[in-house]
Formats: sequence, structure tokens, C-alpha cells
Amino acid sequence: MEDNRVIKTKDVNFFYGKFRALTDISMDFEKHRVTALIGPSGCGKSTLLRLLNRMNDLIDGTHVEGEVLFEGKNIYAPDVDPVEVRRRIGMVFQKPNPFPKSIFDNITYGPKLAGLGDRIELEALVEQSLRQAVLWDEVKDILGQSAMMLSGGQQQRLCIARALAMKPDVLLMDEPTSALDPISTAKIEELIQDLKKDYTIIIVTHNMQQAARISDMTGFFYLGKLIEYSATEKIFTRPDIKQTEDYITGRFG
Amino acid sequence: MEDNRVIKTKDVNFFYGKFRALTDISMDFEKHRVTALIGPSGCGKSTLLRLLNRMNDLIDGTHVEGEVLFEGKNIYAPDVDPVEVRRRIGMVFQKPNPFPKSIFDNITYGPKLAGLGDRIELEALVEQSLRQAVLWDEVKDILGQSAMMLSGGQQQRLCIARALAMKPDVLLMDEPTSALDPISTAKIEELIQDLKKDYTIIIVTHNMQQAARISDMTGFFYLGKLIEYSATEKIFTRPDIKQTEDYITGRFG
Amino acid sequence: MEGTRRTSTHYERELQDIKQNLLYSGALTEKAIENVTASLLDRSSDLARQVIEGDAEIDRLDTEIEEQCIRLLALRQPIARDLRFITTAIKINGHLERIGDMAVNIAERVLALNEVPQLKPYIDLPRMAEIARSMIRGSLDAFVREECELANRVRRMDSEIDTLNEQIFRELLTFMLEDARTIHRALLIMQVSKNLERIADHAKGIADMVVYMVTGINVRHQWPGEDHDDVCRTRREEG
Amino acid sequence: MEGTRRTSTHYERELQDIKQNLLYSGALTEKAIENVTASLLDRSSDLARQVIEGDAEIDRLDTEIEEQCIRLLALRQPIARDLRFITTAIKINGHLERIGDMAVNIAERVLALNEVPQLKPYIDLPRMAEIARSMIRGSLDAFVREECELANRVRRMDSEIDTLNEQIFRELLTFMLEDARTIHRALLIMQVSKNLERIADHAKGIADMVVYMVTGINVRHQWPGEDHDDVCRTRREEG
Amino acid sequence: MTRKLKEILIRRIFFLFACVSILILGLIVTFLFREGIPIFRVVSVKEFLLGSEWYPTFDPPAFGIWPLIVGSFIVTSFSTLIAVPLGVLSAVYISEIAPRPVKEIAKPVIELLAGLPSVVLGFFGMVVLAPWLQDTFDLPTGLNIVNASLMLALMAIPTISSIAEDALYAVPREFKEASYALGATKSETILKVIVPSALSGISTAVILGMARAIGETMVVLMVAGGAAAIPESLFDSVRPMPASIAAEMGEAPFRSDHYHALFATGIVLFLLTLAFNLIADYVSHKFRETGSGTL
Amino acid sequence: MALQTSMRWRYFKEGVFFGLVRLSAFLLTAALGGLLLYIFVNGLGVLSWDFLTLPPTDSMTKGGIMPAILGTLYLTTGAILVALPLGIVSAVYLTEYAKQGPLVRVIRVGVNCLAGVPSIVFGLFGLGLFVVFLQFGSCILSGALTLGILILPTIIGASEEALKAVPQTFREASLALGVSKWQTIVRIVLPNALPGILTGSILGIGRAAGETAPVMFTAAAFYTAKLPSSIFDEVMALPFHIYVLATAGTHIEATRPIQFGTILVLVGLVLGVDLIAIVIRSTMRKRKRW
Repeated sequence: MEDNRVIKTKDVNFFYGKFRALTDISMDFEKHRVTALIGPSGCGKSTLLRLLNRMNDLIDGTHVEGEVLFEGKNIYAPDVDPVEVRRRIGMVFQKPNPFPKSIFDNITYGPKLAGLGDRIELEALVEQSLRQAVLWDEVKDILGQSAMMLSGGQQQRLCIARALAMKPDVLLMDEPTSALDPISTAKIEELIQDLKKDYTIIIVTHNMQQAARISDMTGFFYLGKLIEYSATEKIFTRPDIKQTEDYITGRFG
Repeated sequence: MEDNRVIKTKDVNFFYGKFRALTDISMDFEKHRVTALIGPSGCGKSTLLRLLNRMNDLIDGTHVEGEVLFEGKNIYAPDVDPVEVRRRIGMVFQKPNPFPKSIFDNITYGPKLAGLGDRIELEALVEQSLRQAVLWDEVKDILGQSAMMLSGGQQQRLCIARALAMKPDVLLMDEPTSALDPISTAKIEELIQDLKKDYTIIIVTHNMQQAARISDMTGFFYLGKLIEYSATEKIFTRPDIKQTEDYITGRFG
Repeated sequence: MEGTRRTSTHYERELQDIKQNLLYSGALTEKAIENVTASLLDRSSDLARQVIEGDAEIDRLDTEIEEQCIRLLALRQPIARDLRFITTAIKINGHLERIGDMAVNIAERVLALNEVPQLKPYIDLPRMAEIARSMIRGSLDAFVREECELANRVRRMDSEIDTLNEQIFRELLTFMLEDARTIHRALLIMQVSKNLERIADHAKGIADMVVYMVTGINVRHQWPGEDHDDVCRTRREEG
Repeated sequence: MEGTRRTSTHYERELQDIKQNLLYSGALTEKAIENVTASLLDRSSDLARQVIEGDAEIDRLDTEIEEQCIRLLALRQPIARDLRFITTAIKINGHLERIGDMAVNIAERVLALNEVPQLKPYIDLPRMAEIARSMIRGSLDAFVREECELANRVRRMDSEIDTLNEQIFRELLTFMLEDARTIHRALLIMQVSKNLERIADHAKGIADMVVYMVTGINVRHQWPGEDHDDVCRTRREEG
Repeated sequence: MTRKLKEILIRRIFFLFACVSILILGLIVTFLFREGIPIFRVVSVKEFLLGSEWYPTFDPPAFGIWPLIVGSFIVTSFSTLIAVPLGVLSAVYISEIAPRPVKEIAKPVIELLAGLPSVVLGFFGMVVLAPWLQDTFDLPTGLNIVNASLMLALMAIPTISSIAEDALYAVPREFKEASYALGATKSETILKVIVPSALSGISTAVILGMARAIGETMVVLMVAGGAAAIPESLFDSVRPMPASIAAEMGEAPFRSDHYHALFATGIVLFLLTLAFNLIADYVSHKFRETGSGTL
Repeated sequence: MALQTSMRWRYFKEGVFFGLVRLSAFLLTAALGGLLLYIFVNGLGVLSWDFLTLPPTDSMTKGGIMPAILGTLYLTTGAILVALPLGIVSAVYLTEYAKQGPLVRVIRVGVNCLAGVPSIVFGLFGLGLFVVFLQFGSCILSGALTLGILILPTIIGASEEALKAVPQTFREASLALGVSKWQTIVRIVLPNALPGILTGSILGIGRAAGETAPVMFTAAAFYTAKLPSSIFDEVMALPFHIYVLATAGTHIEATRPIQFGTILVLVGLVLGVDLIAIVIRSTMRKRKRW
């Protein structure tokens, strides 16, 4: 069963300068599951997510204590190349952020940099990724057009396809639907549930109902601490901790 | 009973240039009720809202057909001063938009320009408005400080207080919580339910659950048409129209 | 908008799962009634014991369906049609579980009856059982097909059962008054009949909920005669 | 976070309304049982009729509470504690309504009994009624106070009632066998007893739901003996 | 109603004020042409533009400004060649690579330097660069194309750098994050995402820098050497149009042919920069309309 | 293994690119820094109270530069008086009132074109209109008007930008409170845009002070010892003074120190003014949170 836990954090602390944004987070993320991280603004859920593929490296004056094990190896070990980590652990952001390039170029951006040059392979990859992201039918005839012309929901699915094209093991999602309307949101939620058969997904959401709908596991964060982490069904029907229950039932603060 | 309908729209059509954004909208808005307008993006709900206090005047190349009766008088009649209309029908926007002035000045801005000069009266008005917006206790000691220092949720309640200070009859709200976190949202929702005893509230929201939670009446819009308009409880338990049911149950598009 | 409904979502599949489980539970209770009737007629204690044992599965389903429903309420927060479906499912589930219990009750009486000689040939009881069974089937069919009319027909069948039950009661009373030795057996048969009548009640309860699910109108405290004709017509235009 | 719970929100007030209605309905059913027992003992047909008429109010409350619950499910989409509360409320409501119906059943038997001379002095029946009534009260108290232990105590009381019912049944059977003229009356009394037993069943059902509400554990198909001691202890730390 | 009337009145008055710019532009054209057109009674337009002899004070005078145009063109081109890479790369440095304290100082300093009066650069070119060039390359004069180009470049770099930095800074952080999240290195992110995304802003920066160079007077007046001939090497002197106008206007008798010829040169310069600006406007507009999505 | 080498290749390219970028940044710093340092070092020795307060003497080979400083101040002040009201009002019209239409597009293109006109052409225009046509002659008025027109587009641009930077939501909020458009502009829009407008204007002043070409024909005197008594007098101006000393004087080498001193004063003046603007802007940016 050891194998099933793709990512493990061990007593992770995270500091912005002297401010401790995360306190002693120890969490296991299981393969082929959707794990949701919820909690009020500033609870550290996004910070944790960005720490899992070293996106926090880009912010000055931060540092990490503890270990983040990805397939058993600490990604914060000195000999680990963060570029390599990010290739294995993809990320989708809050706002759809396609590059101002064609749909095709958006998807091949990562693979090309990683050395994939063969046009036929690239085309196959584009189709496969777009199909996985349930976008192929909508864009197959306009692959050469700018990604900026797509609707918000389509852009976000394109971003998912772009991440999938790197064939990552894990997909991190940082409030991927908070900028979308309900219909696009529903599509992305369906997609996430489809994707979990092939990927391990960790999603931050401030929409509790979304966590309820799509996740298998839910972790509730408050003030940088992991308050409760358990099966989503349990969290939403009979959480163990009162703080969790107060938060999800809206009796908080 | 005639009296109870503060605002009535009669066969209202609205055009952006040649594009007809609203088609034959006839709706009555009752006094001391919260009426929610829901529907997918671009369905015309926000357009209708902005039409009710002539905020759409600010957009070039638009025109209105039909009548919008406020207390029996068509606000689009040529002799009506839109400034006067807006004074009677307040509005709260999607993003909190306090002026970069002190809290006190924010609230007295409108009344002062409307001619209220007496300091004591103004102070009483500020307290009253802030109390109504359930913000008084949080800001009573910092009335002189900039409104920009408040949190997002506090800013939005300040905007509500600012609108209330004009003593309007109707309060229009355009997705007032879409930029806020769940906790601030919950506070604003409570507030809206408190306010309806004194005001008529019309709210646009793309969060259906929000409409369910706070409104008495709900109108569902699609493609610029009013599909169904009825008591919220009815809409959410047994809507008459299949389109409505498909939309609210997420089976849409 | 018509015809563009998406291929079944995960949510819809979960709703379908509940429906399937309910139908399975319904089939089990029907079978239980069939078996218990057969055990009565054939004086087969084995069959009766089978029914008693079989109830564990119905109970298991009861728990499972209820958990599924609460899970869905908690995680999917259904509204409108879906909410009516879930509340209906919870109620139907409760009714089916009770029907299973009644079947067990009957089976226990049958075991007792099998210990003693048969009082009389059973004519009305199998008819009652058959009606009760067809009420269950009918109400579940109505549930699956969301047919208000069919549910209404089931609701009206309840009075037939009531009549039969009363008839049996009076007949047995006569037996008892005539011959004190029949009292014990007659009481047992009375209980069988009473249980069948209650099964029919539950079937009617299921039908009531189907009417609610389809129309959104609560008819539980309203007798089928009252204005059932209108109930189904108030249903809105579909699409 | 403790102590900062806000002054009751509109949502919480709606939840409270349901609780109030349930308690009101509970009080009505208790009263109905009290009245129907008194009508039996005092042979007061007026009181019995009062019980029958009073059921309309319980039915009305049943409908109202159910509507409130579905309304809340639709509009507030409760989860966790609140969802358990609502599902519990729906179930309790169903039980109370059934209890009301049983009281009516009993009242109808009382009316029939009042037509004929009293068979014997009632000793066990009032005791049963008292236990049933205290089970209802106990389960509702447990509901209000969210006390798992109390609910468990109610659940254990059910066996007492079952014993009494069986005792009454055997006693009446003796009467019937001895004197055929008592059969009609004995049957009526049997039904009264049976109904009381079912009332107690429903009270236990309420207690089951309270255990579920407080602990999140489903004990419906689990007998109080089984491991009820643990159930309440599995409850998490409060706060 | 009075409120409405007041609003309308205010609007009208404001409109009149806004029209002043147009009026001025019209006046500029009018007066340039009024004072410049008379020269074409003396020479034809073709002769004026393409004539390779500029001897306005000779007798008979020659009014061919082709050497001036070539001079302008050459110094502008060379300064652009120097300024664009330096300006853009230093913009990249400031916005993407520099440590935060450097960034915070460099940005306003660059902006400050964009405001350096051109006469200062001209002076520096004259006093420092020219003697150095003369000595190092053993030239007859240090006032030549190289000197002017370098000084013009130095003048244009802060402008280019500052505008380009704005454009780079305006690239949404989301693009960067997306690129990193896809396993790109920092330089790949800069070259393949950030710079392309800022391309419209960068090209505006380049065009504006060029426009500034072509219209610049004092630098070329002071360091270009002033030879009104078509240059044969980079170390030759040239006499770009603005230099010619500035230098000779003082000496040209009022309303003489020379005077008119200088105004006509002004017309050419004006039209040239006008064209430049319209192109810049078009480019930035086109990019904006398509949401810079056609890269 | 192949992947590893590919990573190594990618990091090599990264190193080369960053080297290039750093080099250009260094070159730029060295060039401009060296230039400023050179001027500073050479000019500092000349600076004295007399240098700043006395007029030039001995064919400008001795004495101070006071008339030139004053002239520059007069010219720039005049330019601001012309350009500021005109520019702000135009910008308000363009951002607040103008509806999209051909006329507005013409105005906008006009402003853009005006911004691109070379300063020498402004000089010619000033000469043609003010000096010759209106017969003001070469004087403060002509120079100030020319410079004012020169910086008008800068001020319109800066003001427009500042006005556009005022969030649309502020306007909506004000209008929704039943406040008229004019009041909204006066009470909300302009106060919030003011820092931006000021910054733009001050940068405009810096530009006006440093301009040489336009004043050459319209205002600047080669040499005049007397101070102007009216706006119809000629004045000296710092930039022109430098140009004159450096190129046209008879004692170019002898006046070198004076040239450096003048340069330093001019640079100090212009950069000082610009610095003020930049400081104002950065503090404003830090303070505002929208």
C-alpha cells in the first residue's frame, strides 16, 4: 500500500520571511484520487499546493522546512532540479492562462522544450491531450487559431490539456473554476472526475460544495494548520473536529 | 395590492447597438422582498438590473424600448432626471468599490452632494447606515481612516452602508459577493436578509445556491428572455419550466 | 436546449445507482411476498424461513440506500427534480424495508400455522397478496417511469385490499365464535391478513411519493378519491 | 473560534422552527396517547373522539414539517450536523405521524369497546401506554438535548413493551378460549395492545435517529443490546 | 432641467478645449506649408527631395536635401541598431533578472535618464567622444556618423528600455507561472513567453525610440559634423535634416529662398515622423485588437 | 541519460543568455553613469554662488549664468501655464465625455501626431506663427507658447492615463448614489487622478526646460545682460547657452569650465524636477490600493 501514496509531506513548515504560513503539515496524497484542500482565505491551502511542485521557489524570501516526498524522494533535496519536478507534477491555475499563441503551440510548448520535436508525435499528443480534456471536438478545426479567442471555460480546459501534454503523474489545481461561470465550472468538474482514473489530482477550492462534489479526500486547513483530513463523505456528513463542522456549515467567524 | 409592486417592467427590450440583449421582459418587483435574477452568463440578468436605475445610460450605443415603472412612473420618460432615479434606487456592485476617502466621507459623499450639510445630522446618518449594514461595531473607532484599509467583505458592507445613506427605496445588487470569500459572503447574505424588512432588494447572482438562500422570488433568464419567475421555494423544488429545472440542477449546455 | 443534455454525468450515475438499488430492493420484497404466500399455501416452512433469512439483504439495502441518499444530499446538494427524487427514494426505501419486515412477520405466522392443521382453504389471502405485490410493482414502475397516472391507479387499489382484509377478519371472527379451537389459528391468519393490508398501505405510500416526485404535490394526507384526477394534470409542460 | 458563534442566523432560526414544530407534534402525540389511555380507562367516548379529531393537527404538522425540511434541503443545502439534523427531523416526523395514526386506531377500538361491557380491569395496558409515552418524551428530549445516552436508554425500553404486549396477548387468548363471548372484546384489546407496541417501536425509531444525529452512526438494524454501549463513546471531541 | 442644461454646457466647453490640439496640428501644417511652399517656385519637388547638392548660400544656390535625408536615415538606423538590443536586453534585465533592490533603483533611474536634455548628450559627444574617436582612429574629425549614432543611441536607450520594461512588466504573472509549471527554465520562459507576449509594447518602444532619434536636433547638430554630402564611410560627417534647419535658420535671411527651403525641409521631417507615428499607432492598435493573440 | 544531457544543454543556453543580458545592463550603466559622472566631476568645480547669480561678462568667457537660469524658468513656467489647463481639460473631455465616433478618433490621432512632431518642427512652427505671423518677435511669449504646445501632448497623454487609471467602479459608485456626472468628475475622478496628472506635468516641465531647438528661433537670445522686463523681451536659456558656448563662441576652449558648469546646472535642474515627479508617483502608488 506504500506505493499508493504518491506525495507525502512530512512535518512541512513554510515561511514567508518570518511569517510561518504552514505549520507541521503531514499529509499523504493517494494515487488516482482527487484530494481537495479547503479552508478560509489565508489558511495556507494554496501555499501548500504551490509547495508541492516548488512553484513557491519563484517567490523571494520564502523557505521550507520538512520534507515533501514525491515517489519517495524529497523534492527539496539539494540535488533535485525543480524544472524536473514541475515536469512530473503539473499545475492548473486560478485564472485560465493560455499563452497568447495558437492552441497547437500552447499544448506543444512544454513537450517541445523537453525535446519532443517530431511533428507527427506532436500532433498525436495534441489530439490526445485535447481529448482527455474534453476539448478536442470543440477546437479540432481551429488548432491554429489563437487560444485567446476561446471562452473562459475552454481556455481553462486548454490549460488542463496543456498540463496533461507533459504526461505528469500528479495534477495540482489552484481554484481552477473560481473565474468561470457555473456551466463551465460543471464541465471542468466532470472533467476532473474523469481524469482521476489516470492522474492523481490535488485541488484547492474555496467552494466547499465543489470539494464535496468532486473529491475523494478532503483536508481542512485553518491558520496554516491541517485541522482534519479524511474521506470527503466523512468530512461532509460527520466530521470529527468541531472547527471543521463549523466551517463547512457556515458557522465560522 | 397594486402598491406592493415598487418596480414594474413592461415589455422591456434592450439593445446594444443592433443586438437585442433583452426581449419583452415584463416583471413586477414587490416591496420588502428579495428578488434574485439568475441565469447563465450573458443571459441578460445584469443588463436588466442596470436598466432599473438607468446605469445603462453610461454605455454608448444602447437603447431601451418598453417601460420601467418605478412607483407608477416610467423612469425612461423624457422628463425624468436619471440622477433623481439613481438617488431613489441604490446600487451595490460586484467588486467592493469604496472611494479612496475616509469611512465617514464615503458614507456622507452622496448625502452631502444632495445638500445635507449639518454635521450632527451627518454623524447620525453615518452611524445609522453603518448599523444597518452591520459594520458599526467594527469601524466606529476608525471612521476617519481610509476605507481602503478595510477587508474586502467590510468594504462591500461599507458600500451597502453608503447606498443606504441615500435612503433609497430599492437596492440593486450586482453579484455583490462574487469577489468575496465564503465567510464574508455569509455575512453579506445575512445582511441582505436583514435589510429586506426596510428595503426592496433586487439581486443578480450567478451563484444559484445564494439565490436559494436569500431570495423570496427568483427569475430565471436565458438568452435575454425571462423564462420563469416565481417564488424561490417553488423554483428550487418544483419549477414549472423544464429549462429552469435543467439549469438549476446543472443539466444545462 | 432540448436534446443537448449531456451524456450521463457522474452525478446522474450516482442517482441511477440509487434507483437501481431501490428496484433491486423492490424486487426482493416482491419475491419475499411471493415466497411467503407460497409458503402459506404450500405449508412450506423452509420457504418461510428463507423469507426470514432474506430480510437481512433487504435491511442491508435499506442501510445502503439511505447512506447513498444522505451522501448525495451532503455531497451533491440536489435541488428541484433531483431533490424530489432523493426524498422520494428515502421514503420508498423506508417503505420497502417495512414491507420486508411485514413479510418476515407473515413468515413467522406461517411457521406457527404450519405447526397446526390448516383451518380452511385460503382464497382471499392469496388474492390480497397478489394485489399487494402488484401494488408494489406498480408503484415502482411508476417511480421508474415517472408516471403519475400509474401511481394514482396504485393508490386507488388500496381500498380493495382494505375490503378484503375486513372480509377475512369477519370470516375468521365467525370461525372463532363457532369453535374456540380455531381461535389460535384464526388469530395467526388475522395477523397475516393485517400484515398484507399494511404492506398494501406501504405500497400506497410509495405511490404517494411518486406522485410527489413527479408533480411536486404532497398527497399523503389526501385520499385517492379526493381529487386525484387533477393531481397529474397540474404537471407542467415538459420542455 | 469557540464562543464566536454568531447570534442566530436566519438559517439557524429556520432549523429551530423545525425543531419547535417537531416538539409541538411530539407533545400532541403524547397528549393523544394520554387521552386515549384515559378514554380507555374511563370508558370516555368523547375523549376518544377528541383524539381522532386531534389527529388532523398532527397530520397538518407532518405535512408542514416535511415541507420545511425539503424547503431547507432545497434552499440551504445543509451538510454535516445540519444535514443529519434534517434527515433526523424527517424521520422523526414520519414516526410521530405514524404514532398519531396508532393513537387514532386505539381510539377507534376504544369507541368499539365502550359499546360493550368491560372485559376486565386494565392493568398492563396503562403501564404500556405510560412506557410508550415516556419513550416518546425521552427520545424527543434526547433529540433536543442531543444526548446519545438518553436515546440509548429509550432504545432499551422497547423490550419491556414487547414483553408486556406478549403478556397481554397470552392473557387475552386465555379469556377467548375460556369464553367465546369475550372474543370480540379481546380482539379489540389485542389491537390496542399491538398498537401501543407499535407506538413504542416508533419511539425507538426516533431514538435510533437521535443516535444517528449525534454520532453519525446508523443503528437502525442493530439491536440495543448489540453494542450500544460503544455507540455514544465514539463521539468526537466537541471543540 | 437646470442640471441637465449645466451638464450639456460643460460638455460643449470641454469639447472646444479638446479641439485645440487638432487646431494646433492644423496650424503647424498651415504654417509649415505657408513658409515652406514658396521654395517650390524655385525648385521642383523632385529636385528638392532628390537633389544631391545642398548649397543654399551659394550663388546660384542649390536646394537638394537628399544628403540631409540620407544623413538622417543613416544616423537613425545605426543608432537603432545599437539602441534596440541594448535597450531591450537591459529592460529584460531590470524586469526579470535583477535582484529586487537593483530593480527598484534601476527603473526610476532609467526613466530619469530618458529626460536627459539632448544638448547634454550633444555636448558630451563633442567634448569627450569626438576627440577620443579622432585620436583612436586617426580621423580628420570625431564629429561623424559613429559619434552621432552612439549619442543618439544613448539618448534613445532609456526611452526604449523604459517603455519595453513597462511592456515586460505588464505581462501577466500567470503566463510566467504557466511556463514554469510546464517545466520551462527561466530563460526559456523569458524568451518564449514573456518577450513574445510583450512584443507589441516592445515594438512600440522601438518605433518611438526611432522617431525620437530621427527628429532629434541638438545631438546631430553638435556631433554629426555637418557635412551636407552623401557619406562614404561611417566616419564621415553628415548633416541630418534637423541639424540643417537648426544651424541655418539663424543665418537665413527672412523669407529668403533659403528660409523657405528650411521650412520645406521641416515639412519633410514632419511628414516623415508623422508616418512613423501612424505606423506605431497602427502596430500597437493592431496588437491590441487581436489581444496580441496572433504571435 | 539523454534527458540529462538535454537539461545540461538547456542550462548552458540559459547561462549564455543571462550573460548577454547582464552585459548589456552593465554597458548601459557604464555609459550613462560615466557620462553623468564626467559632467559632475568637471562641472562641480565651477559651481559657486557667483556663477549662479551673476550675468556673463567678457563675451561670456567669465561671470555667471543667472540670466539663462531665469530665462529657462520664465519659459517653462509660461509653457506650463499654457499647457496645463488646456491639457487637463482636453483629457477630461476625451476620457469622460467623448463617445466613440469619428470626431473623437480625429482628436485622438491629432494628439498622437502632435506628440510625435520633432521639436525642431515646433521651433519652425513657433517661428512661423508667433514670431512672424503674430509679430510677437523672438520673446518669452513666443517661446513659452511654443514650449507649451510642445508639451501639450505629453500632458494630455499623462492626464488621460491618470484619468483612465481611476477605476470605472468609482464613477459607477458615484453615479449610482445619485450624483451628477459633473460632480462625479470634480469630486471623485479629478482628485484621484491628480497625482498622476501632476507627475505627467512635471515630467513635461523637465522636457520643456531641457529643450533647445524650439527656443532657438522663438525666444532665446545669444546674449543679453539685462533681465527681461516683459513677456515681449528676449531671454537667454540654459540649453541654448550651452550650445552657443560649445559651438559658436570665439573662445570655445576657454569657456569649457563655464560650459561644464552650465551643463551641470541644467542636468541638475531637469533631473531634479523629474526626480520630484518620480518620488511623488512612487509614494502615491504605495499609498493607493486600487
